[in-house]
Order: sequence, then structure tokens, then C-alpha cells
Amino acid sequence: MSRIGVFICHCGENIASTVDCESVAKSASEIPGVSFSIDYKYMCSDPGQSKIKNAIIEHKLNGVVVAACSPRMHEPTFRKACAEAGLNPYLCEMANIREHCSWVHPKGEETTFKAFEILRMLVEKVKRNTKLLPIKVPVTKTAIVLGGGVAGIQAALDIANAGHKVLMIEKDPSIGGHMAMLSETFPTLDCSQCILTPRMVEVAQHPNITLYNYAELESLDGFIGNFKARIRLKAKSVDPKICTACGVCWSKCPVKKIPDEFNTGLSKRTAIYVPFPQAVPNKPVIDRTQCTYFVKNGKCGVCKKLCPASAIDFETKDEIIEVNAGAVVVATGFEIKHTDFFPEYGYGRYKDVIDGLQFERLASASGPTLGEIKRPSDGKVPETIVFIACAGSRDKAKGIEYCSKICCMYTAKHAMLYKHKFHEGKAYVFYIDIRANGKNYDEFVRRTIEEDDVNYIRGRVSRIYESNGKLIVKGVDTLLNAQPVEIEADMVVLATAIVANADSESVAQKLHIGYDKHHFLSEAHPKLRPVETNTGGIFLAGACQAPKDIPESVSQGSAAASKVTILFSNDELTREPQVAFVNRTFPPQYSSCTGCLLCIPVCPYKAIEKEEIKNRNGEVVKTVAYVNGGLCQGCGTCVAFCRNKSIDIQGFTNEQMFTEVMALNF
Amino acid sequence: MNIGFYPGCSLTGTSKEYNESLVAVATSCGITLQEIGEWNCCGASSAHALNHELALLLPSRILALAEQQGFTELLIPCAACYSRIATAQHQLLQDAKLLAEVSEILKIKFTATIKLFNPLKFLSEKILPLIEDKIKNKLNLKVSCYYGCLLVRPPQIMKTERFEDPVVMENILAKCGAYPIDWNFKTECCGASLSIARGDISSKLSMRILRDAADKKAEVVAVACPMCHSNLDMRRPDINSLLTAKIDIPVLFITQLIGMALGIPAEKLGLHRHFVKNDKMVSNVYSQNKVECPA
Amino acid sequence: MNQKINQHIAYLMKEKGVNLIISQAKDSNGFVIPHFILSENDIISSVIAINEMRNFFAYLNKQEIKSFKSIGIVCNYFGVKTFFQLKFENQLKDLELFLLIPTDDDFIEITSEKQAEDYLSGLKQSTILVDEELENVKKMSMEERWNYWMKTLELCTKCYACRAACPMCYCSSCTTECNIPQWIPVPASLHGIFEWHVMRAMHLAGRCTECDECVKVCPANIPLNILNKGLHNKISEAFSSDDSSIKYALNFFQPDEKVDFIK
Amino acid sequence: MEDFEPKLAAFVCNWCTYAGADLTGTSRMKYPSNVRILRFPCTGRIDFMLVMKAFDSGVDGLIVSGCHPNDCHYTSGNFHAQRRWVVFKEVLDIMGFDTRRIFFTWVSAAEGAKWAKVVTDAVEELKKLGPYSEFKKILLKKLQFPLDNKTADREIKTEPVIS
Repeated sequence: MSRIGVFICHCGENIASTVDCESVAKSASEIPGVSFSIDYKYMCSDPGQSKIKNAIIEHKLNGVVVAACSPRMHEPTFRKACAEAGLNPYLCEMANIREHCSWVHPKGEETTFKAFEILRMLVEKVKRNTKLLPIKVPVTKTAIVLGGGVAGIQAALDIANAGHKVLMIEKDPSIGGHMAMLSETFPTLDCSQCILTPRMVEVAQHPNITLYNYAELESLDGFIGNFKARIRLKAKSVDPKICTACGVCWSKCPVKKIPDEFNTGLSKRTAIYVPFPQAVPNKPVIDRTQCTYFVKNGKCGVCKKLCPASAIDFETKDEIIEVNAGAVVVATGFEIKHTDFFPEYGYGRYKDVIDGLQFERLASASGPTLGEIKRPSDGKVPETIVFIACAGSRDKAKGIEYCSKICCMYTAKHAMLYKHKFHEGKAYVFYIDIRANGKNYDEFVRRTIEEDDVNYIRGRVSRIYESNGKLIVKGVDTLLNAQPVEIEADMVVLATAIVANADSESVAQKLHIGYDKHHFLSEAHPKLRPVETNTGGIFLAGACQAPKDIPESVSQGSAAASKVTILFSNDELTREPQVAFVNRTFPPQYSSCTGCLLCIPVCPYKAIEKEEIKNRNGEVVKTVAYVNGGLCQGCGTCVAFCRNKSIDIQGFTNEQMFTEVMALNF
Repeated sequence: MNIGFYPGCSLTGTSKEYNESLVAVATSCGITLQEIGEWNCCGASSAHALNHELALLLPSRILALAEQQGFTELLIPCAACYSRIATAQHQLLQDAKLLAEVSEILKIKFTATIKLFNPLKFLSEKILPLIEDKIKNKLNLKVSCYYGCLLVRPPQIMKTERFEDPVVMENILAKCGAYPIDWNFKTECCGASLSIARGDISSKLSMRILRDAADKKAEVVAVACPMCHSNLDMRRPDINSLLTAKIDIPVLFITQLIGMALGIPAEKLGLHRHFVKNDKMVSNVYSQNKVECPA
Repeated sequence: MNQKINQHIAYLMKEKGVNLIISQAKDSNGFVIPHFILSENDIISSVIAINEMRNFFAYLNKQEIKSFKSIGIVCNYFGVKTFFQLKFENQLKDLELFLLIPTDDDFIEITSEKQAEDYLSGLKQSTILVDEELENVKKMSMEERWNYWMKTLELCTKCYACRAACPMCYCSSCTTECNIPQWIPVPASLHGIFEWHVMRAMHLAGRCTECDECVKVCPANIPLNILNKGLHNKISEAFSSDDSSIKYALNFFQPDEKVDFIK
Repeated sequence: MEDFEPKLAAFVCNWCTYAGADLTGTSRMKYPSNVRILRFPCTGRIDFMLVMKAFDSGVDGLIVSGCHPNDCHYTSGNFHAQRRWVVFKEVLDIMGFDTRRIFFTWVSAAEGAKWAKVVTDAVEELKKLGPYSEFKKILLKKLQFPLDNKTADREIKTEPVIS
């Protein structure tokens, strides 16, 4: 005999303003099987939950339906409340009468009726709910950190310092990411490499961290606490264990004209190379797409001949290793738009129109100009530089509506650095708004404007063109008399938009996590779960989620690390028991499953396997399908797939769904 | 091949030569341009500044007439007319209710789905494939292609690729043996809308365009808009006095250049109708391939 | 059956320990029926054209028959197809099977999946099956089709002969017998009948061997095979990008697959 | 048919469309109240039999919606569902069932506006099509069979009644 309790929440005015909650409660009390029904202002509040708990005890309820907001919001809250009152939490269901009813329909009888109908369907469903027990699974206390930029480094160090193993995967030959390329950092102007490189070294030397540089994630299977990753270790052609990094190979390599990625193409590198002098690990790799030996079938081999340690081996191949991990921190970073994205700024034709990252390299003491600001075309020191903020960002026509967040600050920094290095120079900044909302950020921008005399012009630049060796920057000053302005510049720096990595979509698919329309990876909740993803055990850090500056990336790295350590603080994980199972019955049938096993390929988690049912003598009497509850994630595809309903899924059983559908009862 | 043709006022007046050369080029490619009957003013430059309803109704009537007269394609050579008519079509197609209202006022039922051609689209889609083997005179001229504003903007209505840096004219003229140059003022404003009220501003803006073309050593400026043409051609004395130098680069309609390449006689292209002298250049083009210069 | 087969049957029974042969014979009405040979004395000669032959693999799903362990079965092309499909679906376990396919005056013997595959690939059928009645139905308007089926299905009594005769309907307990919940209403009401036939067609989609046993046994002459053929054609057409190694289209998908009616 | 209010159910997956419909709510967009949303873990869970049952229970139309291809929370449930719908739609088409009444869509968790549009359009379309009387005609002959099972209450009308 069902004794269902129905609890209707007003959600303040959110539900009550369009739904007559009192009448819903009254009608609900007349549904067969409902033995208790009330409405209340805030069901999720403490007194609201007490009402549920008291009713469960007082009325000996064996099922609860809370008609309130979305179950995606408060299902755990109410299930917990039920559990505290001694009712199995899985006997509690939520009827969504807020998001799916009161908020989307006007006040009126129809809306009230719909709320009641939604509730009634759930009452019918809950009558068929059964007690479920959570599933326990073991936790592998090793974390994968994907990406060795500052966010990944921070996450890896924090997890490792908490005593857990970390596997760091970096696609480039060295860790360090974008931060290693920067000159000085705002708002303190401390040198980026000076603060980052010690961290990089710490990663390399940490006993708990295994660094896989020049490696990529191939695939990730499994689930929270029990991931299985395949990592591709790209062939380095140099044995890092033997190599002493003496530098003979790269100084003698005949292929010298490859644009240097680390210096954003402003200098050249060789085919065997270390990306930058402070690289970690500081061992060279051979770029096989450029190396003569590989491009021209075995010609050359100079480095191999000259290597004093005989560390070079052209025969090494990509290697794929399999590792187990309990959690993944995704810190794959970002890319920027390049100058060729802007037709109005010359489609990348003008050498002296550069992007912000290139300016960082020009300003960096370890950069191609050793920190002197020289323009790329002829190496002259530019006397006038125009900086353009929001190049691409906040521009719907360019398909990038969002703010890239860091450009206002680094543009101010760039202008300031230029003025510090070349006092007579003129610097102009075109901007839309100045967004300097961090600690000491606005002060920094004010300093740039007031002390360093950088000319800020509020307006957009419509065109850049070359005339008589000058770059003519045409824009508008929208303040005061709103005049068009033209500036003859020697160099233009575009603060180009930050965009998601080109491969971010495929990374997301490998990890089974979501991404937004700009291909940034999606957090589970924009406010309350900013570092988690929708897939348990996978966390986000840094700019792979959205444009971020260094302090933010570091904070999120630490936040992700703390999530990982929280996860690792348990030896076992409790999982929702929403899993599929194959039915069992008495001999001689044993199960209605006929063992066609066509369901095996359907399972995305490879959770279905063959099971042989044996009798007491150990003879196989029947072969059936078996669902491994530890692997099953509860999608239920196999349930709908099974022809004779031998598989069912807890929480969404055939019986429950059938009843819910039939209760539509139009 | 019959295609509806809306000349608009400019092509019957100030840019008669545009009309002449366009018809000559189309005819030589076997395309008949059939003027739509009873056409009216498109309302450009004044209506949309004063009365939105009128600004919509005038071009709508042209669309409706063309459809009523059985055309499925409509060529509008004047950039301003095209802009007004395409904008009207865009509005009508976005809003079925509006279309019904307009049909009601015009007393003509129409769907506004006729395919519109601006001169560039017409030349690149219809003419270009036909002229490849018909080029008689290689132009051998450094040409700066000037688009102005209305042919490429607003991009969401004009649906132009590379609206900041279009290359349609360059592609066509390169086929005709010209050498399109890389310059900076392709899509800058010539000041046409101010040419009556503030001629001084128009002159200044046009001056900058021509100055850059001259700096980049252009021998001829190609245009596809009557307003651009009149500003760059007719205002030359003003421009030269502003520059305190003499720029004598002729400004020709792209159709005239194509016509020359096709060997169509100069007077049929209206080449004599310009203020800036072009006879030397024209005769050079015609004479290099030993075709007698008819001019 | 022809003499060579009969000789071979005798050989199988004597030498190979085969203790049941499911052969075919005609009854007095000329209807093809199974003929069970339990000993050499049961061997009879009968003349049945190859395309008249029926598919008796459904018997192999019966526990009583399975207990014979070593069984010979006289069949045609569809039998081989069935054998192959059943093997793919992990059925026919612990059975030693001898498929005997009569030819003009000889026979072919098939005992393994490999042989079956070779035999079938030698006789590749076109992927789109043509059926006059199917064409007719497809030409009708939606309302006409509905009326056509409602009229046809009115005669159905849900006797489940189609299910019993179908070699692919081997589930020991069918969804129709499931009563928690009662998926298919028990009474012979039209909507229950409609649901049963939709379900039957869905369950056979991509698996049906087109042997038409269901039609042959239907007492109401319901043209069930047009559903089977229609779905066969749909699958061949919609999932034509699958390579031939995919034996079941419905537990498989191509990356980035798109379907036009899902907006 | 002007006053006809179609009865519409929606089978949606928990991760995309249910969340998308939540977003419609949080964004306070409006849509007709004719729809009843049933939550499934994944489109892969949506049994075609349940689709039939929805029509049994008297709906005039049904929305089936889940994550866009490649966005499935379970990576591939929607791809399997997609193939299933291709075949299922064909059976129904051959049998003359009005498949215009089943609206297959993908609505992501970010597409609150799309959800409102899907429902609005479906209701509008169903208003054009009118009640599904063809199907309801055969339902009239149905016996009101019990929603019988071990835990259910018997208060629901369980006696078979021929109407």
C-alpha cells in the first residue's frame, strides 16, 4: 500500500505567483495512494525540510514527491532530507513545476492544472520506485594533468604536495605554456620567467610527478575514480636519459630556417631544438616534419654523427602507454587570433602589425631582440606605436562576442614597457572600455596613462594601411568632439582575441565533457561549480574554460587540485545506483536474457559482458549478458535496446517509465 | 538569356556611359537586358532619411513589378539603387506580415524572392564565364579597383565575402589583362551623400582616394557606382586644387574596361563622356593589338 | 528429397551420430510441412522445388529439439542465412548442425559459419528488395495506408503463429508475455494488434532473413513480410555507408552521423 | 478546430534537453502549457514502445529530444537512438501512422530559446493537424487494462471495462 507524501513548494513567489499551490496540494491529496499533502513557502529551507522529515515519520510515508524546482537543482537536497528521516532516498522524486511550469506559463488555471498533472505523473512513478543502495567503487589515487602551462603546473604541484601521484601530459617539448613566453607580468611588472621557471623545475623534480612531455592524450575511458588513459609519447628521436643537453646538435643542425614557435615566428630555430633556454625538461627533440633526415629519406644525420653521448636515435617510434588514474585536470590553455584574421588591418600583410604575444617576445629580455623593442620589418626602434585593444573580441561581426579579459591589462603593460624602454616614443591605445577589475589593476592602468603619458583614445580603428613607409591607423575618437583620427605609426600591436584551442572540440570529445559555442570547455555550473565538468572526476583549470589571467589560472589550478584531493581523500567512492542490470529468475530459465549479446556494442562504457551461468557442478547452463555496475553510467541505451526487456535500469525502470507515460492520461 | 534590368535615374543621366557600356558588354555576350516597365525611383539618398515607409515602398514596388512582369532575375547596376532594393528585399523576407502589408498598399501580390544582381555579382557570375576566350585587347593597365561603400555594405544584407577587402573587381579585370594594384582606399567613402550639401567634404574625401591611387601608381581607377564615378571624375578640378598637384588618372566604369578588352568600339562604351581625358590611354589599349581605334 | 540427400542422411545417421534430421515433405493439400527423420526408416523421397521450401530453423530454438544435440536440417538459401544470423547472435550453441541444401540432383552440405558465409557471398542478393505489395502500400497516401492496415489487422487474433514460426523470435520469454508492465495489451484490440506488429517489425529490423515463414503460417494472411522488407530496404538505404562487416545496423553508428528529420 | 488544445508529451534526456528546458524557465521565456515533460537519462533510454504507449495514453503529438550528435553525456546514446528512430519512423510510415506528430529534435542545455520554439512550433503544427482521431478511434476499442504490477496500488481503475 502506497503512502505517498506530496510537498508543494511556493519557491517564494517564483511558483506561487502563477500556480495556485494551495489548490494543487488539495487536489493532490485526492490522488489514490497519497496520504499526506501540503504546500509551503520554501520547501528547501530548513523548516521546509523539517516538514518533510516530520511527515515521513508521522505518516509512515513510503514515497515522497516534492513539487518544486528542477531535480537538477535540488534532488540531492530532498533525497538527503528523506534519508535523514529514515526513508530510502531513492523513494523521493521531484516534480519540476518551476522551470517547466510556473516560469514558462502565465498565471491561470491551466498553469495550475499543468503543475498538478506533472505532480500526478511523478506520484504514479514514485509508487513504483524501489529502495536502492548506493554503489561503492574504489579510487585510483593518481591524477592526470593535461597541459603544462601555469594552471596545469599549479594543479600538479598542489596534488603532488598533498601526497598523490600526478601524471602530467604536455604536447610541446617543454612545459611552461604561454606564461613562459611573457616578458613582464601586470600589475607588478615582475619577470614572468623568473617566477615561473622555478615552478617548472619543481614539477620536473617532484617525486610524485611523472612528466610526459611531447605527448598527447589518445583516449580516456572509464569513470570517476577509475579512468584508463592511453597516452601517445611522440617520438623525440633523442634519448633524454643519455642526452646531456650539451648543445652540439642544435648548433650544428643545417636546417636553420624554421619559424620559432616560442618566439612567435620572430626568430628561427633548427630542426633539432630545445624550445627555449629555460625549457623543462631541457633536452632537445627532433621536429620530424622539418628534419632533412626524415624529409629526404635518411640524408644528413649530422646531429647523430656529432652527438658526444650518442643519444640520438632516428628509429624511435611513437609509443602508446596505458595508465590508470582517478581524476583528470584539464588545463589545455588557449590560442590567440593572429593578425591574418583582420582584413581591415591588412590581412597579416604588414610585417609591423603584430599581435600581443609577439610584442611580449619583443619586450622579453630573452626574446629575439633581447628586450629591445625593434620592429620586425627593418629592426628599427618604432617611434610611434599604436595599440589596438579588442581586436576581434567583443565583435559580433567577427563571431567573437565575448571579452578576452586580459587585453586591457596587457595592452597597458605593453604601452608602459615601451615607454620605459624608449622614453621619446609615442604610444597610443585605442580601446572600447578599460576593464581593469583586479587587485591593483586600475591603479596600473592609471599609471600608464598619467605617469607614462600613454595616449588613450576611446574608439575603434577602422583601417590600417601602409603609406610612405608608415602605417596609417584610421580610427575615431568618440570622446569630446568625436572626430576621426589618423595616426602615422611605425608599429601596430593588436590585442587579438583569445580563442579556444583548435583541437578543443576533439579534446572535449575524448574526455566526454561539454564545450560551449566558442569551443571553450564547459564547467558544470557557471557559479557554483566553476572547476568541475559535467563528467565526474574531470576538472578544468585555466584558459581552456574561458579567457583568464595568470592569478585566475593559478587559483583555478589550485581549486581543481583541491577538488582532486577531496576525491582522493576517500578510498572508496559512493556512486548513484542508477545502473542497468540483467534480470535473474528461477531455474530452468535463470534469466529472460537469451544471450544474443547484441547489446554489448551498444554500451558506451563497455560495461556489458558475457556471463556464463553455471550449475552446482560447474557446468554452463546458460549464457547471458551481464552489466558491470561499476562501469555502468546509467544511460539506459541497452534497456531500450533489449528486445525482450531483460535489461532494466534502476531509477528509470521499464515499470516506472511505463507508468509515468500511461499516467499522462490525457 | 533574358534578365530584368532596372537602370534607375543615374544611368539615364549622369552615368549614361555606364548604361551604354553595360548593355554593350551584355549584348556581346548574348545576354539581353530587358528593362522592367513602369519603373519608379528607388528613393535612394533622400527617402530613407526622411520617411521609412516610403523608403520601403518605393523599392518594393520595383521588386513587385519585376516579379509581376515575370522576371526571376533582376540586374541593378547602380550601387545606390541596389542597396535600397536589396535592403527592402531583406526586410520583406524577414517579416511575412510586412510583405503582406506592402502587397496590400501596392495592390500587387508578390513574394520578394526575385534574385537580385548588383553589377559585381552580375559581372562575375554571368559575364566572366563567357568572356574568357573573347578578350581581344589586353588592357595592360595598372588598375586600382574602387568599390566605395554601397557595393559591399552592410555585409549582412549584401552578403559579400571579404567586405573589408573585396577582390571581385580585381579578379574580373585581371582576366581582361589588367594589373590590379594593391592599395588602401578600396572601400573608403567618396562622400557622395554630401555632394550637394557639402561639396567641400566630398572633394576632400575623393581627393584622398585618388591620392592613394596615384601614390600606388595606378593608371586607371575602375568603379561600379555612378556616385563614385561622378565624385572622382567630375570633381577633379577641386581635387587637384586641394592637392596642389595634377592627377590625371582617368576613372572608368568597370564595364567600359571590359568593353575595351572585348574590342567593343569606344563610342559604344561612352568613353568620350568623361571629364578627365582618357583618349591617350584608350587609343593605347585599342592600338596595341592593331585594331583600329575608332575614336 | 532427392536420392543423394537421402543417401547422405542415411550416412549422417549411421556414421556421424546424427539422431534427428528435419526434412521437408508435402501434406495432402500440397502444403510443405516438416518431416522429422529419427531413424533411417523415416527417410522418404519427396519433390519440393527449392523456392517452395520452408525455413524450419524455428524448431532449433525448442528445448525438445535442442536435446538431440546433433541435427541435420534440410533447407534452402534462407536457412543458410538464418543459420548465419543465429550464429552471429550466439544461438545454436552446443548444437552440431548439418545443413543440407538440395540442388538439381545433388546437394550442398554446410556445417560451419565460414562455409555459410562463402555460400551466401556467392549468392549476393540486391540490397533493395522488391515486393509488389510493398510498392502498392508505399504508393498510397498516409490515410489509405492506415486504412489498409487497420482493415488487414482487424483479422489478426494475435495467435502469435508469426512469432512461433520465426526462427529469429527465439526469446524464451517474449515482451508480449511480460506483464510488469503489460507492454502489449492482452485482449485482441486493434491498438494492441497494431503495437504487436510494430514491435515485431522493430525487433526483426536488421535481423530478419526474409524467409517469409511469418506470412506462410499466418491464418489471417496478413502480409507481414512487407514490413520486414520495407525495413530491410530502409536500413540498406539509410546506413549504406556501413561496411559489409557490420552484421547488425542497429547496434552500430558512424561518427558524425546525421539524420535529416531530426532538427 | 479553433478551440482545440493539442495534448503534447515530451520525452527528453536529462542532460541536454531537460536542462535546456530548465534554461527556458530560468530565462523566463514563454511557451504553451500543453506539453508534459518526461525525464529520461538519455535518448538512448527512450524505448520505441514507450513512444507507442504515449499515443496509447492519448497524446496528439510527442516531442523526442536529446543532446546534439557528439554532445551526448554518455557519448553515444543519441547516435543509437538516432538509428532507432530512422527504423521506427519507417515502420510507422509504412503502417500509415501519422509521423508528423512525432517531433524529433536535438536541444542542448544551452538552447533554452530553441526549446521554447520547439514546443511552440509543435503545438502550432498539432493545432493544424487537429486531434489524432484516427488513432484514438482504435483506442476506443481498447480494454482499460490495468497498470498492474507488484507494488502499484489497486486504486487505479483496474477492472477491464469494454467501452
